[in-house]
Formats: sequence, C-alpha cells, structure tokens
Amino acid sequence: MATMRYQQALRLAMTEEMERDPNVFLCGEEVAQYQGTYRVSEGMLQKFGPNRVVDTPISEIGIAGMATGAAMVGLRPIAEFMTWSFALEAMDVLVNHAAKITYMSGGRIKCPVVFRGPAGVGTQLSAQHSQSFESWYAHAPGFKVVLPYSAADAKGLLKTAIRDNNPVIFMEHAGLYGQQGEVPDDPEFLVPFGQAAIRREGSDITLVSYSRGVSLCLKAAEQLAKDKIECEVIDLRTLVPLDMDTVIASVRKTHHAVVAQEEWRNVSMVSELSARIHEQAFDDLDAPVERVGGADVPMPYAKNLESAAIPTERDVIAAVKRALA
Amino acid sequence: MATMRYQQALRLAMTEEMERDPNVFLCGEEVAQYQGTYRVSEGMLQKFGPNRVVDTPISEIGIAGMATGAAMVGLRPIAEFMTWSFALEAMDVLVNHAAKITYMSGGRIKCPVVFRGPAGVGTQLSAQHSQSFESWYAHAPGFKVVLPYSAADAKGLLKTAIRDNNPVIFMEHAGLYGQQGEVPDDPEFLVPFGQAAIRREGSDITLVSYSRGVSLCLKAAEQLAKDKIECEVIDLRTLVPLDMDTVIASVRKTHHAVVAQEEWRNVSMVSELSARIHEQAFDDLDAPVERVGGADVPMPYAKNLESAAIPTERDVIAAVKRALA
Amino acid sequence: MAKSTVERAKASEASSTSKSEEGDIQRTELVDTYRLMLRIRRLEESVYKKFHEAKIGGYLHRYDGQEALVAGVVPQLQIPGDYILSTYRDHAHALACGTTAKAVMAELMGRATGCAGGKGGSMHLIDPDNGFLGGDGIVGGPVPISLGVGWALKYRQTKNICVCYFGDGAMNQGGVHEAFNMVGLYKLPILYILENNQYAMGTSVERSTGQPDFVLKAKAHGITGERVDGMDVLTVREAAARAIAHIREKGEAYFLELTCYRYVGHGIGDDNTGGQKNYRTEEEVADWKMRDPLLKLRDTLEARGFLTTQDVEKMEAEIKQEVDEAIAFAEASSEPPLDSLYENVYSE
Amino acid sequence: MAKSTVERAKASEASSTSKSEEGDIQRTELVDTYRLMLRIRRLEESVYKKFHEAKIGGYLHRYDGQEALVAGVVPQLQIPGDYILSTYRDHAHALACGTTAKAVMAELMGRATGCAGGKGGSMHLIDPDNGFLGGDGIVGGPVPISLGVGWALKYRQTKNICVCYFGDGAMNQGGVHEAFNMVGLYKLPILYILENNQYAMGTSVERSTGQPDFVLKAKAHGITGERVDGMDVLTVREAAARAIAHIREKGEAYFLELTCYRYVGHGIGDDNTGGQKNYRTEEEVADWKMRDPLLKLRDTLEARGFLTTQDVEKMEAEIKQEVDEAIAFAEASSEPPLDSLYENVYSE
Ligand SMILES: Cc1ncc(C[n+]2csc(CCOP(=O)(O)OP(=O)(O)O)c2C)c(N)n1
Ligand SMILES: Cc1ncc(C[n+]2csc(CCOP(=O)(O)OP(=O)(O)O)c2C)c(N)n1
Ligand SMILES: [Mg+2]
Ligand SMILES: [Mg+2]
Repeated sequence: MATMRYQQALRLAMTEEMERDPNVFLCGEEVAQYQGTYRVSEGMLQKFGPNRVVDTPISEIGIAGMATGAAMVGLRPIAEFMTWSFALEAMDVLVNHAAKITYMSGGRIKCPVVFRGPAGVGTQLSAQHSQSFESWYAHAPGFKVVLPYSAADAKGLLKTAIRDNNPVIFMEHAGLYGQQGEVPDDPEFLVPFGQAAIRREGSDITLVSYSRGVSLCLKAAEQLAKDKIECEVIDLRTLVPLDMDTVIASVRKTHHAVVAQEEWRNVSMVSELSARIHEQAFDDLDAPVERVGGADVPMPYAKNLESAAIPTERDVIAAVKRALA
Repeated sequence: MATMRYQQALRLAMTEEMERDPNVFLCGEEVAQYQGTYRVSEGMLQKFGPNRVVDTPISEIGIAGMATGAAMVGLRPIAEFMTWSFALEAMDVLVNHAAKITYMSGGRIKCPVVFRGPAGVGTQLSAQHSQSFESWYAHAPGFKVVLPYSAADAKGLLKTAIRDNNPVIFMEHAGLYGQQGEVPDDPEFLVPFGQAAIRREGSDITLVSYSRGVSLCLKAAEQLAKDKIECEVIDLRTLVPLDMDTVIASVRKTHHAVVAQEEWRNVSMVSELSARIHEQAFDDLDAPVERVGGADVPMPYAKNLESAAIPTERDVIAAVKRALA
Repeated sequence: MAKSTVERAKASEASSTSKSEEGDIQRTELVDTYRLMLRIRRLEESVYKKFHEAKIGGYLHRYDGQEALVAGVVPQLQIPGDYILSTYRDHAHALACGTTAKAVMAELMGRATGCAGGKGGSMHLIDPDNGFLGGDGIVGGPVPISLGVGWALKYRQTKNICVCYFGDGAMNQGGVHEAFNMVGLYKLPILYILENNQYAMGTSVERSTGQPDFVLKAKAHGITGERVDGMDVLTVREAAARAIAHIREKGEAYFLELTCYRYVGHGIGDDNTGGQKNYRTEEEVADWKMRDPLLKLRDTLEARGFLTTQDVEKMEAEIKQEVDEAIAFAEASSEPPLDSLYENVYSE
Repeated sequence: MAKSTVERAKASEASSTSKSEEGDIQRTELVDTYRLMLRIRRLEESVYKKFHEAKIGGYLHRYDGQEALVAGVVPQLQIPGDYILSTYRDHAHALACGTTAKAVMAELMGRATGCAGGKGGSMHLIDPDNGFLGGDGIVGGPVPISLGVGWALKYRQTKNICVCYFGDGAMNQGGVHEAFNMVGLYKLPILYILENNQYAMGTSVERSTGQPDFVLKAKAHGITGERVDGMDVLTVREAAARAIAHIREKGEAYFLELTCYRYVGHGIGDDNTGGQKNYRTEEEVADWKMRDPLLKLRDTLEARGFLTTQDVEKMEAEIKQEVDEAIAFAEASSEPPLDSLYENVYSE
C-alpha cells in the first residue's frame, strides 16, 4: 500500500503494464515531451522512449485510427484524448470501427485498445469542454465503459482495461486527479470489470453513482446520518458491464433508491439505472427511484451558473428526502 | 388532402418552404444531380437550381459546417446526411457547435438549421449502416429531435423544423419512405413540436413509441384487441421537446405502459421514458413499465440474425402480456 | 495462391523489376495474373443474379473494370506478414488475398461458413489469416485504420507493409488527411492505392474536388506518389513494384493513384433504379470498356505465346466451376445459429 | 473604430495599395493601427492578474506577440458586412472588430454585461453586431463554420468576405481539409489566416506535420496563398490588402500563413506550471521579442514623424484608463441571474 494521487495511480498502472507487456504503448496529444497536459504521463517518455510514448498532432481521428488499427494487428494501445470532449471528432472510428470490428468479423479480429483521458466538468471551461458522454458509449454496443472514483480503482481498473481484449472507454475525472488514496503496490492488483463497490453500508436508502458522483453521495450520506438516515452508497465502477446484482440486492434491503451522476440527465445512465431498478425491484420499492443529474443545458461559463448546473450533495440530499417522504 | 408516400411528403415540405423563403436551401451528398439517394429530393435541382439544391463532396464535417455556418448568418439550411450513421463523422460540428452556439453566445446567435436523412435499420445493411442515435441527440442539450411516423407528419413536422430557429435533428426511417398516407395540401399545414399523437385509443395499457416503432405498436394492438386487450398507442413525434402530459394522462387511465423503439435499448429513449413514467405516475402503475428495444449488438448482416435483432410486434405483445400478467 | 512460396520469391524479384526486364517476367506469373482477374470478373458477374434471387441482401458493390488494381498489386505482397485494407467494394481484394470463392460467396449470402461467419456481408469481407483486414462500409474508413496497422509494423521493426485501398470520393474525408499527415510525419510502411474510378456514386471527381491532382494532396502531407494507368495491369505491376520497393527500403509510405472505371452501377441499387443515367452516358462506359484490362492482358499474353484460346477456354471452365461450386457451397451452408446473435460483441 | 466610414473608405484604398504607395498611407491610419496593437497588448497584460485574483476562471489564452495578425487585417474589413471567426485565443479579434474593452473584460469575468452575457467566457467572446462570430474552443472548429459563412455571403450575392483565423496545430484537423476542399470547389469569399506561432501547445510545427509548407496544403485543395512575416504589421497590411482585393474581385478564397510567436504560455496553466520549459528556451522567446511588432511600428512611425514620445505616453495613459475602466466596469457588473441558467438553450 502506498498513498498517492489518482493521477499517479493511473501513471503507475500504465508504467507497470508497459513494463509487463512490450505490446503496450501510449499515444496522444502532449503525452510525451510535454509530460502530459494533466501530468498523467509525466516521466514516461524518459522511461520508455519515443516509440512507446508517442506525441501526436492534434488529430483525434488519426489518434483513434492509430490505436484501433494497431490493436487489430495485436498491439495493445492506450490512446489519450486530451479531454473526452475531443473524442467527438473521432466518433466514427470509435463507434463504427473499434466497437464493431470484432462483431463484423465474426470474432476473427480482436481490438484490445484503451481510450482514456479526463472527462466531465472542470472549473469554468465553458460548454465545449465540460461534458463526458459516458451515456453515449454505454448505448453503443461493443465498448466496455469504465469510470474510476478512487485512486486504487484508477490503478486497478486501468490495468484491467489494458489487459482486456476489447475497446475500453476509460474516463478519468479531471476533478479527481489530485485526490489522494491508498493504492496497492502489487503489480498484479487488478480490479475486475462488472463488480460494483459498496462505499458505505446503510439500511434506509440506496445511492448509486460512479466517478465523482460517488463523492456527492458519500458527502450526502454523512450529512443524512446526522438525521439518522443511513444511506448505502454504491460505486458502479463500470457502466458496461453493469453490476445490477449489487444494486438490486441493496434496494431489496433499503426499498428506496437515488441514482446520481454529474452529466446531463436526459436519456442518460441514470435513466437506465432508474428503468432497471423499477423493472427488477418494482415490488420492493416504497417510492419511485429518484434521479440526480446535471442541468440539461450546455455548460455556462459564469461561475454562479456553472455551480447551479452541476449537482451537489444538496441535490442528493433533497432527492433522498423526496424518496423517503 | 392527397395520398402520397412519406418520401414525397418530405419533398413537398422542402419544396413549399423553399418557395416560401429564399433563405432555405438544401445541401448534401447526391441530393441534386443524382436526384437523391432515396429520391427524396427528386426534381428539386431542376426546380430550384444548383445554388439552392447543392451537391457536396463526401465530407460530413464540411456539410455540417456549411449548414451551421450559413444558419449562424441568417440562412435556413437543410443538410441531408445520406444516412444518419455518417453523421458520426460530424459529431463535433453538431454537438459542440450547432447545438451550443446559441447558448454560448448568450442568445446573440440563432442557428436555424435542419439536419435530416434516413435513420435506423434497413435490410441487411450490416453494422455500420443500421443505427440512428436519436438517444444521443436527445441527451445533448440544444437540439430538437424529430422522428415522423406518418406521411402527414413527415410533411408537417419537416415544415415546422425548417421554420424553427434552432438546430433540428430530423430522422426519417428508410423503411417508411414508401409508406402511403393522406397528406394535407395546405402550405400552412404545420405539425407543432412537443405534441404527441394518440394513434389508437385504449383503456388497458399505454404503448409509447415513435418513428417505425409506432407501426409495431399498432400491429400489436390489433392482435391484442382480439384477446380483448385494448391498447392506447401514442406516437411521440418529437423526443425533444417531449410531450409527457399525453403519456402520463394515458397511463393514469390504463395503469400499465410499454415503451418501444427499434434502436439499442441500453441507455436509450425508452430508458428515459420508463424512468419518467415511474417518476410521474408511480402510484398509478399496477406493474413496472416494460421496455422493448433492439438487441444491444452491432447489427449483424445475416437475414435471420438481423430479424432476431430488430423488435417486432411479437416483442411488443410479449411485453404487454408481461405488464398485464 | 498469394501465399505460395513461389509467389513470395517472385514478389521480391518483381520488386526489383525495371521497365526493360518487364518482358521477361515468367509466363506463369502473368498467366496467374490473368487468371486472378478472370476469377474476379466472373465472380462479380454472378452476384447480381443471387441478389435478385434474394440469396444476397444489403448493398452490393462490384469491381468489374477495376481488376488490375488488385491483380497488379496483391500477388506481389508477402502474405502472411503484409496487410491489406479495402472499402465496401471488396470482393476482389478478398479473392486476391487468398480467401476462397466459397468463403466469399457464403459471406455474401450471410451463411455461417462465410469468412465473417455471416455477420459482415458484402461490405465486410475479412480474412486476417490471409492478411486481409477487411472491407469497410465507411468512405475513407480504412485510412485512419491503416495508420495504426502501419504503426504496428514499424513498432515491431518488421519489413512488412500495409496496403490500403480507397476511392476518389474518400479523398474528401477529413480522416484521410489526418492519417496521411501522421503517416508522413512518422514515416510508416504503407502503400496507398487510390481507386480513381472517376465517380463517387453519382459525383464525378471534377464535381467533388477543389483541386483534382490527388498526388499533390498526398505530397502536401509528405507522402510521395504518382498517377498511373489502372486499366493496364502490367503498368500497375511495375508501379506497385516500384512503390513496394520504395516502402520496404525507405520505410516510408507511397501513394499510387490508379485511374480506372467502374463498369456497373455504384451498387446494385444504382443498376436497378438506372440512377447511372443521371451522371454518365452509355458511350462513356463503352469507351472505357474498350480499354478493358482483361482483354488487354489477354492480347499481350497471346501475342507472347503465353496463352492460347484453348488455355483461356480451360481457364474459363475451371473458373465457372469454381464459382458454381462456391454458390452451391454457400446455398448448402446453414445460416448462423440464432444464439450467435449475442456472440462476438466482445472477445474473451 | 473599424465601423467608421472613414475606415471603410481607407479600407478600399488599402485594398488597392501597392508596395510603392505604402509610404503614403495616412498618418491617422497607421497611428490607429499602433493604438489597436497597444490596446490589445495592454489588455492581455492585465488578464492574468485578474485570474490570480479569481475574478477570471477557466482557460485563458493571450495574444501577446501576435497583435499584427489582427491589427494588420481587421481594420481593412467592411464592418458590418464582413465576418470574422477565430479561435479560443480571441481577445484581440473582439477588440479589433470593435467590441468594447468593457464587454470583453466583463465576459472574461463571467458577468451579465459581457459580450456573451457571461455564458461564453474567454474562449467564446462574440459580437455579431460588429461582425465577430466568435472564438471557438475546438481546434480547427472555426474552419468548417467559415465554409457556411462564406457560402451564405456568396448565396446572397454580396461582395462581403469572411475572415477565419486558426492556428498551425489546426492544420492537422480533418475538418479543416474537408472545408478547404469545399471552399476551393465552390469558390467562396473567405480569407484564411493561419496564425503560425510555431507551436500547438507544446508541439512545434516540425513535430506535428508530415510536410511543413502550409501554403501547399491549401493549394492542394485549390486555394491560393502565401506566407508572410506576421511580426511586421505593415507587411501584414499589404498582404491582407492583396488578399482581400483578390477575394472581392475573384470571389474566391485566399490563404495567408502569418509567421509569428506567442510570448506567454499556451494558456495560463502553461505559465503557472512552467510547462513551457519542456518545449522552448528563454533565448528563443527573447529572440522573437526582438522582432516585436509594436516596437517595430513605433520606430517606423517615429522615424516618419507620425508619432512622438509624448503621443505614445498620451496613448498609453488613455489605454491604461480604458483597461482600468473596463476592469472596474466588469467588477461592478453583476453575475448573470441564476434563472438565466435555462435561457438561451433555444432561440424563440
Ligand atoms: C462517411 C460516409 N459517407 C457517405 C457514405 C455513402 N457512400 C457509400 S459509397 C459512396 C461513394 C464513394 O465513392 P468512392 O470513394 O469514389 O469509392 P467507389 O464507390 O467509387 O469505389 C458514398 C457516398 C459512406 N459509406 N460513408
Ligand atoms: C479538437 C481539439 N483537440 C484538442 C484541443 C486542446 N487544445 C486546445 S488549444 C491546443 C493547441 C492548438 O494549437 P494551435 O492550433 O497552433 O493554436 P495556438 O494555441 O498556437 O494559437 C490544443 C491541443 C482542442 N481544443 N480541440
Ligand atoms: Mg470512385
Ligand atoms: Mg500555434
């Protein structure tokens, strides 16, 4: 165990996997000489050289094609998007190529590639840079969709992603990069996909989230504990595959649920979670599942408007109160 | 009233609006000299000339930029995507530009543009050509999202879209192009956005869908009527804005609901509909809302597999039986 | 065929062939080239019928008239080792790589015995064991992928190359330019073959480009190239030999624009609706057919005494049998099992 | 300023200015050019402080060193009528178009009085009434949009033009090439200005392109162009005059690559973290500052007797006051009302 930042845990995962497997390489904008826009790949160029830590032009289609094509012939690329907003440029390569080649080839082609980078809202980065689209990637079949919350998961999930034989959408939250956590040093420490983590046990209501949304839920749970409301907080870790068993088991116990995320709420992951919980635990529910999500507007720049657009623990608390009312 | 095909109704809408407003023009691949890949724009080049019916290179980013930029300075472009699958290439222009410019400019820039074309599954067109992503566009704020089912709506909704001052995602179903229907000749016949149509009245269960999904529901309703199960069939017409009032009013009457669409089910429009119905009519529901959607796989080519991947009235009937069980 | 060691040896010879020596190329090699073109032509001629019998579905794009573009290139490759990528107009590429007519036809009919198990269809033929990384339904789609394949070949320090085919219309796709620039920057072993058949569906090159010299578009990104006659397979062979030698020696990309012509409609829809009338005349089609690559090579071979009418008749008979057997095989093959619908979404 | 009829007249003169006549350009016009560059420089110099005071948030990209690229071009435009598009590095463009320092500063501080009502911020300054269609946070983003703006200007049969600024890194975006090709094909009245400040964040041009002649990249799509010194505003003026005349007369696009240099970091993050050390030396920065466009023009003006030290001091004082008042105005302005969060998602 060592204490390190989420960001360092990601670097450790990439470093260990690159030491373990010569087929793994990292490419993206400013990942090498500049040491990474968010310093995630700091020092890796010096350690692995320019053939394995590769600076690219500002060409997201090219980056995605480079990673996908290399994966199709047996390498295990990690492609960094400077932010996930820019992956919009590469959507055809991601959705119509990387996600489908295995199926279209009847399983004859494997595509072991990780697309990673910061996602979600930053601080006043405006509309074009404050979004993450995990709901889109979960909708399109063929991807695994991973959003680590803790530093340990940042390492363990990224290592699993790199060893996975499929295209993995790996979304890091820029707001979590600096977060400290205990991270196992074991180079075989892998966090399996499709296993949610119960971050806090509780009997009154189930709060389901992922990525930074988990911290909202934990903060809300702390507050609510003071009013003797015990929340069970579930961190999904991966949206595809999705661990509904853990969610449903909890709801059968608590009979109430709030699903929360930072992103736009309309037609999103929390819509799916709400639908599934109602479908699978309708008779156990004492109240409809409450959704918490970001305001359905392009992200405004002004600090006060941005704060109003992003959900906070207060929104989670309000949802819990509605559910338990 | 005249009887015409869905496809002709679309052409009539564009023709009338181009006659009415010189700022309206049509651009896209093969829309002019070739007379339209699906003949939707047949004869329009001859009628309006090459300045208003414009063939483009195979450059979806360029097409989207051409339409968006022209709209920003006061024209009213209609951009045709040969199929909506190819709009993946233009996702940045659509989502980070067209959908956001009005908000980012604090309302100083209007963006009256219609993006239209065939969407959804065809017949054995394989994975890259059999999809439509309306769920994505509904997730990203700033668009209006329109999917006509009837020939009359094809005309009335497209005319409304062309006169709307915002970016409109207008998805036509290739499988409906040949469908005949009664279409008003009135050049002022407009179908307002955000008003669902009740295609069939019924008291036992509410079936909610849009585009070709409506025909599945109507066929299912006919079958079920034989077993004395009366279905109310609602055609949403537009996903954004969404007419929940009509849906909820019906559910309060029937106490049961099935939501159906052809597209991938995971994190989709039917997830949102299910979540909203449970949220807004929980106490009126005698059973959880049932979802019907396409198989969550890239579309296979083989006829038998393709048929198995696309929902049919049998799936709707099965869902109704589950809901009423 | 493309796999035989004989071929591999010849390929390396070919790589060093100069115009003058061209005359001495072994008979068998040229005859094989003719045979390959004939196999492609006859197979393509058989598919529309099967579509009208509802045995084949979806889109269906034929290569008639463009045979020299694959027959002049693919046999010079080292398979396995080298990789090929192409567009949805991909039946010829699969055959040239060594995919059997049976596996091709079964895929066109969506059978479990198809090269993609029936899940891909006409636009997505694929055969990795034979170096064929597949067709692609997206215009320009193969080009960004080729960048990654080329990168992997360099990363692994092989001497292998990637050959990427795409159409004139694809030159207008942004992703093609992003990839070209990165290929020029990283110097990757890729042979780009622009199948310039004059039209992108109904849009002629003149109506789709701001500047028609495609070689210049490649040069603008640092990729050397040239334009050659794609209707003459010997010319294509020479150019490909030059290009392949350049790539293997210098380890950098090469761009070949091959001018050619598509005899039938863009796809079967274009033929059924007669959409072609909107963009080209029957005279134009007839003129190009005068330059038919098969007739041209046949004349040369007969002139050189490499081929007799009897040989050709024999070849035709063999190929007819091959195609008939492929069709019989495909029709006799079963559809993919229904429970395979959810298989292959992911690899283990 | 750019709106005055005097300017408009001068602009048309300028359009027909030849090298020889350049010397006779009216004093006021050159002095105005200097004043504009100085206003840009002083405003940019004020913003980091406000960021550190947490009055400005988000990303923040300055134009110091590149002033000549807007001061040499925008005053020659016909506003209203012509349109300007730029990148996230857009403060200078807004000022040049005629947006007040107050509206700019208020937008940077996210106030309701900002040119975008506080919803856009530094990367999204915008002022349609002054022809400024906005900055853009997406690299290459303005270029496909410019195609549509240029199309509209031609569609309406105006003689107006669209000026589209973008960076050297943007040349590697596929959308730029799709747009260039269509602009070349349709012949649209657009002036492309490549702000070649040598780096895209930390990536030098050499490390990001397969072929460094950007003018050739434009030519490959049918757009004429040239490369000129962007550190000398008079050279920029001349080139812009040539280009604008070409566009208005021929009704086709023109591409100008202006070589320049960014004095500060890519954005404030780059300055705060000292990331610059990873990609450029202090010597290099110092060398470029020797060619400072403001110093250069000031020398010329003083030599010609168009400007005295006193004039400059007066100008500095006026501009200091303008910037101080802008800051005071912004700080005194209120934030957008909370209930405006859901406004402007759609237009009526
Ligand atoms: C990105 C994209 N846009 C549009 C299409 C529809 N489409 C399929 S083939 C084609 C024409 C392509 O022409 P070209 O590249 O010259 O290849 P050819 O068909 O002539 O071999 C078009 C427009 C597509 N498949 N992908
Ligand atoms: C499509 C896209 N990719 C990446 C980024 C992140 N980014 C912002 S500015 C920048 C560098 C752009 O350099 P250049 O085009 O030369 O303009 P400059 O900043 O030098 O003015 C990058 C990579 C982005 N905003 N958009
Ligand atoms: Mg072609
Ligand atoms: Mg730059």
